[in-house]
Amino acid sequence: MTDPSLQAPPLLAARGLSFARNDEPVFGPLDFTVDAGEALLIRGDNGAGKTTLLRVLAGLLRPEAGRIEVDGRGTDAPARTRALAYLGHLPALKADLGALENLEFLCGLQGRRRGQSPDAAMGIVGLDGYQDALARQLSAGQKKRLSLARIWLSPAPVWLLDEPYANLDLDGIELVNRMVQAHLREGGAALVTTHGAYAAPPVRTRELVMRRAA
Amino acid sequence: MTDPSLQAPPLLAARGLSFARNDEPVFGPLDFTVDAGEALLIRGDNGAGKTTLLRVLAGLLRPEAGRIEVDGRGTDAPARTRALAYLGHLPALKADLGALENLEFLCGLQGRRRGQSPDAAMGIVGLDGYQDALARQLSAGQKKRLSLARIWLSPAPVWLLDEPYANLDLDGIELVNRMVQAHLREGGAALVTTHGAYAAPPVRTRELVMRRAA
Amino acid sequence: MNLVVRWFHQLGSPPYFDRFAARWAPWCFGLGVLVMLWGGWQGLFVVPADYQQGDSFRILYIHVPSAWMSMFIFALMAFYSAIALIWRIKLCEILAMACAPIGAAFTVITLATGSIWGKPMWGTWWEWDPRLTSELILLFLYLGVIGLYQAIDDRRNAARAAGLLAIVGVALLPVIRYSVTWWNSLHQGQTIRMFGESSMDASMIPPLVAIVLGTKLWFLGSLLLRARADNLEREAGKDWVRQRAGIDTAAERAP
Amino acid sequence: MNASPPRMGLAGSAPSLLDAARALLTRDLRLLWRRRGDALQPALFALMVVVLFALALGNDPQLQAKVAAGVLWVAALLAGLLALDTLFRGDAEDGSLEQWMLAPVPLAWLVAVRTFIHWATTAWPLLLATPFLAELMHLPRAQLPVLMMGLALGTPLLSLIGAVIAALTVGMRRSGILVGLLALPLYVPVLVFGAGSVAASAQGLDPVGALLLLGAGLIVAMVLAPLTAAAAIRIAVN
Amino acid sequence: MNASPPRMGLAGSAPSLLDAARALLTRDLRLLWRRRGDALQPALFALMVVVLFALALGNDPQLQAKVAAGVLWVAALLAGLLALDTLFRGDAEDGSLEQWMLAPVPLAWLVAVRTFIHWATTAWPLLLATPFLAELMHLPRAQLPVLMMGLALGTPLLSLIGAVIAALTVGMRRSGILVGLLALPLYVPVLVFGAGSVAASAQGLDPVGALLLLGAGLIVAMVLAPLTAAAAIRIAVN
Ligand code: HEM
Ligand SMILES: Nc1ncnc2c1ncn2[C@@H]1O[C@H](COP(=O)(O)OP(=O)(O)OP(=O)(O)O)[C@@H](O)[C@H]1O
Ligand SMILES: Nc1ncnc2c1ncn2[C@@H]1O[C@H](COP(=O)(O)OP(=O)(O)OP(=O)(O)O)[C@@H](O)[C@H]1O
Ligand SMILES: [Mg+2]
Ligand SMILES: [Mg+2]
Repeated sequence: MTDPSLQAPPLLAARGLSFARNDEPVFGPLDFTVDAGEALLIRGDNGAGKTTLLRVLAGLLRPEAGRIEVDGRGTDAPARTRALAYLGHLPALKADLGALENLEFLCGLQGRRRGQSPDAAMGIVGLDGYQDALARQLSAGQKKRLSLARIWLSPAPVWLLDEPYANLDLDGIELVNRMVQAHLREGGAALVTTHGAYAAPPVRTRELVMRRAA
Repeated sequence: MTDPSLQAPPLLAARGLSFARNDEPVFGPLDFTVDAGEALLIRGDNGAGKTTLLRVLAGLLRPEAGRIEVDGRGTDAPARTRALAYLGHLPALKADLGALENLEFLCGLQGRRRGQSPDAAMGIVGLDGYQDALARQLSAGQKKRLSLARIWLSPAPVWLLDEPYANLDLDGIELVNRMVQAHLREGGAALVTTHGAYAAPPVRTRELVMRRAA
Repeated sequence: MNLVVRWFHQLGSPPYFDRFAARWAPWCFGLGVLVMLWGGWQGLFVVPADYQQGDSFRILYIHVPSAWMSMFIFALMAFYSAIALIWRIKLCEILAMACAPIGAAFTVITLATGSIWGKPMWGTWWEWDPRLTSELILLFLYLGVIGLYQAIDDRRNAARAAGLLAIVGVALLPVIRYSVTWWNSLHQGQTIRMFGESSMDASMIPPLVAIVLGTKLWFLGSLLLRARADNLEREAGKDWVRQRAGIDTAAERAP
Repeated sequence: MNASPPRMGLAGSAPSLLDAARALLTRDLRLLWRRRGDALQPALFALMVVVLFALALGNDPQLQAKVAAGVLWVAALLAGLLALDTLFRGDAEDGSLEQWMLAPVPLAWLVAVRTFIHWATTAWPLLLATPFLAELMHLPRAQLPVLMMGLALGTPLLSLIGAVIAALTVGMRRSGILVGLLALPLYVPVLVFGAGSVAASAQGLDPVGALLLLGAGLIVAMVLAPLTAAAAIRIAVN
Repeated sequence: MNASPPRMGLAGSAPSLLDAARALLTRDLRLLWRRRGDALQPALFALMVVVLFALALGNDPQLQAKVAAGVLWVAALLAGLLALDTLFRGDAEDGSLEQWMLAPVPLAWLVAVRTFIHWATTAWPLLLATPFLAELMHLPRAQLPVLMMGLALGTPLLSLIGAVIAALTVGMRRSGILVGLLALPLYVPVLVFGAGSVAASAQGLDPVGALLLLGAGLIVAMVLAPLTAAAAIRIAVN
């Protein structure tokens, strides 16, 4: 296996990245890179700033200092959107739309990975038979699975997954691991926050441990 | 150690309990008992009906059939409230109140366990120093811990905990286990839903595995 | 424009601004009060009574300067906000938001003095006249800016959102100014010119100029003070603030 | 370890009715203080409605004086209507309402206390502003006392009726205008007697009859509305 | 395994502006269909306001005819104001707005499309109901065309201005009446010219000037409002 990072710039890199809320630092200057085919596991206690970091990377929050590079180029938030898919605490599902309808809309918004369809993705995340169920009628874990289907359909090479394992059963945890594995095999990258209670996916993994900046 | 269940009726019992949504059964007739000093672990896949069961027991949903007994007596929902404390997916925190103020209000509403104070409870759940932080400013795990403090302060003998481990770091998981242990030692009981990804607390435990009624 | 930005950048260091504001605010207040006192004395006791309105016209010396200030401050607030939004200069956010309550106060004074004056002149406290109405709406805009600033948690985001509203609201200023010409209005038309020919008796002008100048100075003083307070609040906990407050940082950290 | 552990009512005390009311009151006052500006909003909204009307009607003091009482009543009613959304919705969304239902005090009691606090915080500023608004609309001074009496009796009645509607719609995610649609028909009688009392006094008739009717309605609503609203909440939360 | 895996833009296609607009339109129409009743709510609300007024003014057709145009404009404006809350709030609460910001199409474009859909679904029923409401208020028939023209030009302008305000307040949990407080001052010019055009035609003057001003305002707002609203959303979501 040749290491693409030897020939090419990292897929995602943070250089001296820091964030502050009301002038109070939330996380200090961070430097890390994530190569294609690699996962970055972000660990840290409750309140360490994991969610905040992912939101800064996604472009939802503006960093206090430092820069974010995609494929070696520093980019502003709008330009980064093509490269990133974000799974946050909010599911982005319309309660009154069916599960499949929700996916179709999100595909219209974010684009679609070649060779994938919303219907097939529902099967992959184990929601076959729930196509027409309204999002409001899904249980906590089923909603999470639907969000995972959205990520799966996204054409973006870098996944930002905030606690993807929460609310999932063992089968669901296995599903996330398989998804990440397949994505990395195709040359993508994934940033995953987790509390370490779950087995990390069996892929090339770096770790980033966050601590509260006080 | 004498088993209190030999001398006394179980603290909580379900007799032929079933629930249906729009005439579709969600869970079939269930029979189980939970004695004082005992935990009931409710397992099941996503969508199996765990949340629904806890809400039925709490009295937030009306069962389709069957009865719920507390201390051997069948009771209606309002009478059950004195015996039950419920931790659901929603945190019941006012975003604009401080963490301690939130706890104080909830104590005013639900009563307070003898010898406990909101301030001390915040320390127990590891939120010392966050007394004045607004609830909206807490991270996902910190909110969960605050909800756990509420449960800890409740005078009710039976705890209904819906996925108490989600969003918590390892230290938090340990905290839940210690809380449950201490509560059982004082003669309480706890019903805990979980996906089995976490270690169950080291206490006298029964298990209930739920399957989707289809 | 670059010059302005550079100046704000230089001034924008929180400790530097704190010192700057602390030094200049008292001077502004002192000078402003002196000038206003002279103007007020002239206006109330020296200038002869109006041949039409008698003594009631003297309220003009409060009404007109505060009316001008109410509009001037809004424009200034929008200006600061624009700089803050484009170049992300924190000091400008602080200054813009410090403008709002002062401007709202001047607007209230304008409305109140106008109403009081209106009773003898038009026989009613209030009339739904374009200028009166647009001035009332200016008050609402001020309140909106203040309300929005307080409703958002993060101070910087709050200032940016409220600033955006201020910029949108600038469109109201020409309406207030020209409402008397565009519509037929109860309110007096353009009668006073600070420079050049005025359709007002010449003896009435100097006190007015003095009070206009005085209110500007007074405003500058309270702007600096408010901005300084906001600045200190945001920086609370930083070392330089503790030092200035006389808290020995080293001693506190030692144990 | 304890061989026969204490059972039921384990260790601790359930709150009394007064405890619960005090806790709720403290919480709401704290929230109000935290967002001070919000308390003025209904009054300001009523002011805005008055401004809109005055502008839409053109500058005609006589016409304004004629419609003043009606405009003021409609403004108060609409302001109360808009404030209705904050009565239970926040508590429903963050799960507080679930905890109310699970508290060892009657839900109707909590609903009554909450409705009272809500009325006090939204309607009192409005009542204070009314003389001023009346002046803006050129309402004849003689009619002001009747208007004030009517509003003092009518706004708590509106709040109580509104509480039932708010409770019914609390389970819906975005009730938006629906609350208004459900509430307004029920508000109509209040409006008719309220505005009617001012109209009667304008014509030199006795307004007391209409006001007494409002008072009677208020007493009935004080008893029935909290019970109905509590039942509605139990249905809506599921 | 692939030795040199494809990079950036991995495999798949970003949506075009039209794709995104179509997706948004489909979604909103589906949601509308799912809650059919909601589309009628603004019109019904306006109807309620008109009825309230008619009741508050007492039975006096001449007085009603005089105030009819003003009341109808205020009713339309208030209905639009109430509907404002549904413009972005739902999308903010369930996280959709985050995904809008992360989509590879400009946020301003999505805002513009959403505002257009929102206007179409809330204002069209209202426009359809206007002749009926006008009849209720005894508006002289001759003034109806001017009123309709004014509303047709004015309501999209109100929606665009409202979009900016809704975007500014979208980050707040309970914006409550604040939205109204922020929006109404900006709505006033629209009301003045809109109601003014009818008043002018009632006095036999030419209403075209006021209508042209509304049209000009609309064109300016169509360009600036989506950009401003997008900037506001970026500030508010955090
Ligand atoms: C509540 C009632 C009133 C309000 C809101 C009001 C508002 C204003 C405003 C905003 C200005 C500044 C206009 C500008 O600089 O273009 C102004 C100026 C002035 N007002 Fe009033 N006014 C009110 C009542 C009155 C009354 C009753 C009088 C006296 C009859 C009066 C006399 C003047 C004069 C003489 C000026 C200076 C005009 C100029 O620019 O030359 N105002 N007023
Ligand atoms: N909106 C907010 N306003 C102010 N402070 C906030 C806000 N959101 C989070 N915080 C604070 O920022 C810190 C980091 O929060 P963040 O949500 O990033 O933590 P996290 O690592 O994701 O924690 P968790 O594991 O509990 O989800 C926490 O201390 C939290 O209290
Ligand atoms: N409000 C609702 N309306 C209709 N159906 C619902 C509703 N809530 C849940 N369901 C359905 O009821 C079933 C049980 O849901 P429940 O939330 O109890 O599952 P759960 O065991 O808690 O799952 P999870 O582990 O994912 O939280 C699911 O199939 C779900 O789709
Ligand atoms: Mg987090
Ligand atoms: Mg569940």
